[in-house]
Amino acid sequence: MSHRTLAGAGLVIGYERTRPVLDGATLTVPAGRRLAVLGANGSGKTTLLRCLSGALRPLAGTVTLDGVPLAHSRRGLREHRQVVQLVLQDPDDQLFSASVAQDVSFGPLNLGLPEDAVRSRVVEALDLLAVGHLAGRPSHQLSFGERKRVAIAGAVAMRPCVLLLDEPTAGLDPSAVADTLAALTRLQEHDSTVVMSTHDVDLALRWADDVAVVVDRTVVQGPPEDMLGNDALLARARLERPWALTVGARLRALGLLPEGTLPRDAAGLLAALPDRPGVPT
Amino acid sequence: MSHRTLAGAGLVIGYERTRPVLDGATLTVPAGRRLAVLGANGSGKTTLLRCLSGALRPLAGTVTLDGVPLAHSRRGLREHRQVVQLVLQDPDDQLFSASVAQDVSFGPLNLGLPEDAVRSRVVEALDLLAVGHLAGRPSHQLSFGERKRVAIAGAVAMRPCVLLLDEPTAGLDPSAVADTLAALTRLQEHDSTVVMSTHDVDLALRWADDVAVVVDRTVVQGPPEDMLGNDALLARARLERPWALTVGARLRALGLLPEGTLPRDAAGLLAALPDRPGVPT
Amino acid sequence: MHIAEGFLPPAHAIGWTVAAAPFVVHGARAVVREVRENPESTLLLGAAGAFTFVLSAIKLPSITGSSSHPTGTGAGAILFRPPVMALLGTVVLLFQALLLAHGGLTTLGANAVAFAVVGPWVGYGAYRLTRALGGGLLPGVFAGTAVADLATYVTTSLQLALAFPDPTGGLAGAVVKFLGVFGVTQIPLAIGEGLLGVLLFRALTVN
Amino acid sequence: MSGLAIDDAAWSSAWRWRSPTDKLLLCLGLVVCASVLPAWPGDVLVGATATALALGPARVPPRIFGRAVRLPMTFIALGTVTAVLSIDDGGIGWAPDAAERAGSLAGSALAGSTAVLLLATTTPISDLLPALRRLGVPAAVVEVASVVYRLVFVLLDSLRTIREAQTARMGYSSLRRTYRSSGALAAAVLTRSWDRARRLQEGLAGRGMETGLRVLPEVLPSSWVFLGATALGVGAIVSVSVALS
Repeated sequence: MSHRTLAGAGLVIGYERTRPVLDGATLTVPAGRRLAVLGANGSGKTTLLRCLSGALRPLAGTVTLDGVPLAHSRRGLREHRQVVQLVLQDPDDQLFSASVAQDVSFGPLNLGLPEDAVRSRVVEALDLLAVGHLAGRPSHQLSFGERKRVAIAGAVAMRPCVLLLDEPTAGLDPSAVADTLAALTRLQEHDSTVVMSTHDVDLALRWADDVAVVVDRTVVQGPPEDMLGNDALLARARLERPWALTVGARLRALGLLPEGTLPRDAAGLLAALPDRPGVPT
Repeated sequence: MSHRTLAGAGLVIGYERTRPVLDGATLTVPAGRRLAVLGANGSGKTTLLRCLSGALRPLAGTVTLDGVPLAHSRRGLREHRQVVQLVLQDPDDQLFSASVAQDVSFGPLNLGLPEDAVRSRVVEALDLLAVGHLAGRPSHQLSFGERKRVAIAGAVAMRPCVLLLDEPTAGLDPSAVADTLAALTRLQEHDSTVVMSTHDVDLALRWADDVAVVVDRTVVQGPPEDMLGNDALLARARLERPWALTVGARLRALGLLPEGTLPRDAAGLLAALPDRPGVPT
Repeated sequence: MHIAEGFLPPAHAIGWTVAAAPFVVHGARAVVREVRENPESTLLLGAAGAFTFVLSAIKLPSITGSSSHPTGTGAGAILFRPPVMALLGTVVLLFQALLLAHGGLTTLGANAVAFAVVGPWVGYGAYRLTRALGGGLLPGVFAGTAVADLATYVTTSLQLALAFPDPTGGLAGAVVKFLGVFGVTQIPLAIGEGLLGVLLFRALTVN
Repeated sequence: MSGLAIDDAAWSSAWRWRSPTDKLLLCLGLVVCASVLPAWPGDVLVGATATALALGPARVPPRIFGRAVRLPMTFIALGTVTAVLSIDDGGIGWAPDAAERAGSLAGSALAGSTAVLLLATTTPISDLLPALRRLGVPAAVVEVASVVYRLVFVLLDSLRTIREAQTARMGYSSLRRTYRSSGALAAAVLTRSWDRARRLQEGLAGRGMETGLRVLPEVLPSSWVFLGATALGVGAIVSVSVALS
């Protein structure tokens, strides 16, 4: 695995009979950086990720990998899938084998790897997601959060250079969110570029290096502070401004926060605030 | 409809062959007030709500309505369901008819109401949830958020005095969350007492009059600020402290917030902070 | 393949409807009785019908290069028993006619005989026979699903032959023709459906 | 959730609010004409009428209607050709009146299919099921059918998603893998369907399900104008056909 640059240019993606879901969407997934794809439900986030993964063929525009356009031929798609993997939101629609280990082995087996290699891939993927202890369990006995992580492991076992995750934290409680984010960090250190879609603006601000907002059938991309501090953009996208930017801006106006980037979460804010009253930094 | 007091005392609830999910849980849903049931995934929130709704019979303990214990007989359950309704997390677990209007008519018909009354209940329930325009649409064309609100309408059409909602905002984007909360407020004004389970501590702080935390197989109930400011309790429950309380406490220590209740969300915090530097209130 | 709307002469359409009726009514009685005893079986039976419908949306390639959809009649008969399949199969055929433009309303009776009566019963018979002869579950499932698929299409061929006897070869000639086009070509696809049945049941028994 | 094209058309058709009984009578009238009347001009008139009504007043999108009409075409073509081939000692040849028989066979099948499609693209199944109840089909059967209709879409959604996930992980990259994946897919969908039924049962128990799944259909009153026009139209098709043939 190595970080590679996935991009889409001028993507027009539509389902039949309706006007396109996306109409001229352009975005770049910078190699090795964390990209959050933000958008309201129904904005086309999932459609965009499915197109980038090769599952949907755009009506116009191209998907490129390190600048090379994706060919929607049998062979082109096979090569693309070895590099880019998508994990959909509902884990139940991805776990289709009896046991966890069997499910995770599905991809590597289809790659034609020898048994030993498949076994080590399964162990590696489950360990990266910190769910190695679940290997022998039937998937229907797992909790929702566990199933979500096993579904991610199924894609990780393909050793993708780019991993696209649709709403990986939706429905998870705070500790499961923390576990998932920690797993994503390990994946990144393992040379997978990680993209996640979400409608949680606070999470995006905290986690992402870059933010792509899906709005009005297109995509606007930029640094988290610019995108998530742009009230006009957020209103069009039916999203909210993260509380940290709202509160941070006021505290800076009160002279309590230093110039530069605003803190991205509660811990950052506490660290940046003065300890004692009356001593603005 | 009128507000009525639902309560559970010493509830032991278990599935066979495992140790109880809840062991001695006691809580009161005060008539007319908003109760948030908080807990991590798998803590037993859903089990608790199912028991309060009559769907699960506790191994020990009693569920009472205005002090009268629930009888788990056919007749007792039928009477209970006319007063207490539960909306499950996954709307597809409740929508059995492809037609939205037909689905919502199911409950009122089971109450034995005449056709005209059923029709007016359907219209009323869909309007309360602001989904009247979906009456003629098939459920399989609706978005997740729309299906969630139609599922709530199906319970609301029973005109319950107490409405229990399992994770009504899970998986919804900010604007859909706002719509759902607005609908819950309308229900409350219509004399339904509303209980929601969630693991979103920020939401619970913002919305609830009372908080019940499901932790270590039991329930701890109290005012939101006390429950959500109790770090030891939150850690045991695998929850986080809401950012508003964390940040608010520091700002009060800095002399920027007045004594009394801390603000519960970003808007409240901005309103409570001074406008200009150097003028602590 | 289902016989399309309007393809059969009126007398045949009516005849096959009359022939299917006792089986479908028998199935309906069984369903009514089941639902009266266990109201929740409405949902289980509905799920079974929906599964049968969706199963036919799976595309199976054949070694000959063509591809087809499983009939689901054998798997349904083994899972839900032939009498219930007579009713569920007919409901599914009605839905296929209205949702997918496969089959038709006047040909519903003829298609029900092939897909909801003969296929399930013959397939179920092959399944029970294989089990009785000492075959295990999976050989039984293979025999049941493959034979059900084949029996369904043999029935369709016979129905068409009866409707359109050959001007020179008579009924026998027509049987040969229609079996050649709708039956023999089905053999690899029947084997395919048998394999799918085995994989389906194997996955279920592991679970 | 993505649906099925014909069903989508039915829900958004301009005839959605017409009485399902009216539409059923119209469709059956046309279907009977198609199977009884000669190909020329009976079947042509039936096909033209059904198509004109669907694309005109019912406002069914032409693309959907056109594609739906093409669906039974493979069977009609294959069946017709087989029917008019003749086998004798000399081998395979065309039957004496092949062209005429082929025309009549394909004509009535196409006309009939178009007439059924007029019903299918204007009437959601959940409107038709109450009509079945009025025709004497037992309530339990109609309720099972209504659950089938709802769950078909839930399961189709699962089927599509699971298949996409399998495809992404190279599940269909060879014949053997295709079979293996299809078997796992079928098993997964079957497990989902049982699970769905169990969970729905729980969800509905809370709404007072005791004996059945009774629902209140929308009021879609019959129109005398529509029924009159149906009788006139079908009568006209019959008279013209009898006069011309």
